[in-house]
Amino acid sequence: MSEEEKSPVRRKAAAGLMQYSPENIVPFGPVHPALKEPEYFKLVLEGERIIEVYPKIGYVHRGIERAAQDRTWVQNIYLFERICGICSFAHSLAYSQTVEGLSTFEIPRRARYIRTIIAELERIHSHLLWLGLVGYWTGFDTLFMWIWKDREHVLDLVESITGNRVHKSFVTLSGVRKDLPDGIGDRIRTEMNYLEKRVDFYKELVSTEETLLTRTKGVGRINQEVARRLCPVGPLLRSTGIARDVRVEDPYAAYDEVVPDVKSSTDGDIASLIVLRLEEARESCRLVTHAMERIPQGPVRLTVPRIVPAGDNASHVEAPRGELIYFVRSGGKMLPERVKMRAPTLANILTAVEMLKGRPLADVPVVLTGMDPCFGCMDRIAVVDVNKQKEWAIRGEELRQLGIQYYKKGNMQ
Amino acid sequence: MPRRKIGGALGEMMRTAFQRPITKRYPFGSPEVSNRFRGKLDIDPVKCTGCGICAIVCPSPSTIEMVVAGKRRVGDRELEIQRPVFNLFNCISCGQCVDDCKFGALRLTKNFELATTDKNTLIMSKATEIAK
Amino acid sequence: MTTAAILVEALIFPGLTFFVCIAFLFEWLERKTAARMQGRIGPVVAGRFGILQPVADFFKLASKEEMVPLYADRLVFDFGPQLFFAAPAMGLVFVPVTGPSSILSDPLDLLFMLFILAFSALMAALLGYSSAGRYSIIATGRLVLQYTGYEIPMIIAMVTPAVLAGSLSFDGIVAAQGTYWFILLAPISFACFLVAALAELEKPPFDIPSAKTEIVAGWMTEFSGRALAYVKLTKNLSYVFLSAIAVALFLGGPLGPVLSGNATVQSFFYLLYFLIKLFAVGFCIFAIRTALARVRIDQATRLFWTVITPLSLLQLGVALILR
Amino acid sequence: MQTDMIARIGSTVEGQVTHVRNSSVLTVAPEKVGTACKLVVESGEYYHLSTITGLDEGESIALFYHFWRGKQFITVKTNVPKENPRIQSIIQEVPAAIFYEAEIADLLGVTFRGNPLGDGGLLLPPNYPAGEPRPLRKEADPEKIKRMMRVE
Repeated sequence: MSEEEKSPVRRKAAAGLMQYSPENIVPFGPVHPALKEPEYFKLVLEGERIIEVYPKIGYVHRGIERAAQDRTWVQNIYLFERICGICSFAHSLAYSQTVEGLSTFEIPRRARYIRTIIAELERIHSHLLWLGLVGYWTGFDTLFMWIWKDREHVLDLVESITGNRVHKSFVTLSGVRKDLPDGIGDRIRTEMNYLEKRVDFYKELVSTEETLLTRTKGVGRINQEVARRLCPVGPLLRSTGIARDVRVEDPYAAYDEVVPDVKSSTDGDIASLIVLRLEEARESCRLVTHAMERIPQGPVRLTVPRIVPAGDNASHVEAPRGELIYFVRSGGKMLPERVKMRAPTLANILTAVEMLKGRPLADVPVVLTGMDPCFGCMDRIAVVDVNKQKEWAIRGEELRQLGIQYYKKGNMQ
Repeated sequence: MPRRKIGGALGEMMRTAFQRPITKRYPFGSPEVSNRFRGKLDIDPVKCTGCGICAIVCPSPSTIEMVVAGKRRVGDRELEIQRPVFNLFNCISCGQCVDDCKFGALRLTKNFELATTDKNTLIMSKATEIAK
Repeated sequence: MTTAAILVEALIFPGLTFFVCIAFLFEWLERKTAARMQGRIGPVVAGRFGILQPVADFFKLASKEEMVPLYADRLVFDFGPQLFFAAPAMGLVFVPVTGPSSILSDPLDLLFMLFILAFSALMAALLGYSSAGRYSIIATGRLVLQYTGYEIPMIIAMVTPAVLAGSLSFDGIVAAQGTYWFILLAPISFACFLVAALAELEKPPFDIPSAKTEIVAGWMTEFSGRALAYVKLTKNLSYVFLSAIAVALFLGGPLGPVLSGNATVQSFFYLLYFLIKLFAVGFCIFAIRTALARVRIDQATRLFWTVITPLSLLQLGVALILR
Repeated sequence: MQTDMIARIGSTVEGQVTHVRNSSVLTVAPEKVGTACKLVVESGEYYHLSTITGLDEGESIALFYHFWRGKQFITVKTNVPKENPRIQSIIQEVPAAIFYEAEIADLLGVTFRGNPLGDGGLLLPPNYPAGEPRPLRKEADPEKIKRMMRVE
């Protein structure tokens, strides 16, 4: 509790919590089977019903924005890529795009197509991953296993193009680092055909399976009014009927030539989110095949100076979870002056909290993760590269002592 | 509105049960990685000239350190020979050094089994040894 | 039969030890089958095809350090797991396995069986409540709520065969199924019983009291070491227990075409039929388990009260007429 | 059309409008930010608050409120003095700003009046040295802060 007394905000939050008796407060996280990443939600319950949610973010602060100021423009690509393990390409792409915007050169067309292909593959992989986890959260392990089985196809494809499954390290300022390998076209086509079939099957399954529908239909419903107020992004926004997609509204890479068909739904509940994401994954399969057919010949990167002209620039991409925005200020030197990024999850978390209020506890995992949270992305903001290990060592020791106390006392009674 | 039913997954479940499982029994059998896989870094000590570009471009701090590997006499002056030492426990396998090496001395192998109980086994100082 | 012989039968074969082995086998089968249906390979390390994995898990858990939470009720927390284990272990003695009659039989078997089922649920609730964790308390609330839902249809579904057979003992019910299995006369009761059994066993879609993504491990959250090993074993044993009840009540127990022979050969055949039926019922349960998602507690209770209970009552009415 | 709209908003709040690449920057005084943001989100088009960027410019701290629609960003820019970094929160006008403001409050030490999380304490570790400048300020010395936090 001493921790809470130190900080004014924590004190304030604690004061807010005071009005509820401690038995009613159920901790959800930072370590919890439903969350893949550390995040803490204090849920105030009334029986099974949630009446208030206090999110606490910041468990995976890595001080990346500050660290970026000490690295060169190119080194930062690899740094920002490591913000997220799922949408790593979106991060490096958005960053490169923002920096490229400050320069005058034209990115080669073939490179833009390759960027599109990888970005779409990543979207398929991310959406499938999420749907698999929906299966897990609703206790439908079979769906989870099947989908992750099929996701391997995408990951293998990505590995054979970029050299790695997760951290693709494929973008560079002015293009991509390597051309597509020979004979990948046929492989992409067969894999995409297979995936389209699978996605259709899953769509059929999730939209007819009674037990899954009872858990998701009408759960976590938000409307356009809430969406306008709280500014969510990505599928969460599109599920309310507002069909906004950076790929179409502000085309980047090759999206001006390979135009995606933006899907939206008007239900605004988790069931519609599932179907929406599956439709998007299918659309992405089509886009990949389409881009593969139209891909022009030519160079994939240019030789560019290591110094970026001075100026401010903001740019965004449609990451699988929604709009991902980067802001860069360059002083015309080897190192950036300030890089700012905002991950989609930070924009979505308020909406998720709104969706949770008044729902039963059983809906927490489904709703909270319905926005496809990626807390690693969200928390990157901040600080000094704190020596985390040291800090955690202290905290860990305290925790251990507390734990020993807690259990020992019980044993001695 | 599609029909709602219970147990829509049963058919596919039975089909899957008779297919080959996807699980790879990894430590047994050979691991499969693609040709472009970026694994452990390797250096060709003969090709390395010690220019130090790799140490400059590396995005991960203190992965590549330039050390003095020996002395060389050019005329009446004595020059230091510098060679990179790779602390591979810090390496993030991005391959930027491979891209930027003008002499083709670096490459990424397919070896990804880097787990070890002794961190020192991941320090690669091949280039310095040959310079001596 | 002498008391000693009964004791040996009850404790070793076909009693406790035998059923514990079956319980381990059930867990292995469940994991292996589910894995294959999901495209995985499941346990492979311990024993051939990983068949010893549940046993290994049990001993691993049993050898672990046991922790007791500060506010736990020590009496229930310490002795609860054993009592919990006793419930299905005792119940299994009354199920006929190697012949048309069980080790112990009584004209009022069925009532005792109902008591054991209720006792098992009560023990689970007590265990959850005694450990005084927040997740355990919520889970206990859910458990009891779910119990109020599935208990009545389960009782009605179990009474239907008794009505058809005109007997309250398992021996009598099994004997009455010489010509027709009661699953043919009371199919809806069988289905209702399976659904209620899913709820009793906390398997999806009714694994609400132990839903791991919501309340960690439900009422088992605070248990560790030997207590947890016992609790897990008990859940597997209950699985066998309920399947055995289903076999005895609806599938004719160990009855089947028996070749003439001496008593040993006959009992071997009875055992074989019993095991085939047992695994068939078990397989049904884990196929359903694998194919469905978890429902919410309010939805589950609504389902039991508005669908399953009326259906089982209907079947009971039909059974009364058929009789 | 959009240019007109920005010019109109600019004249209402006595701001200065510049156009750089894909974004129109509207520089206003700190007390007019709320009004400017309100005008942008209520301009009839659906503008969406993408994020708020805080930036140490030496004398002052610059705040960029990025609004996005279509191919355009509208950036409302303001500068708050470093000695007294206080500004009125915009969560009345745009509720979505709450976490973005909290982030800046933590990392740059700007206080947002009216935001429950507006004086920081959300992201920084609890043992962050109290007297030190916030981490993203120019004068912050990571090495020193690291040392101080290790002592604790």
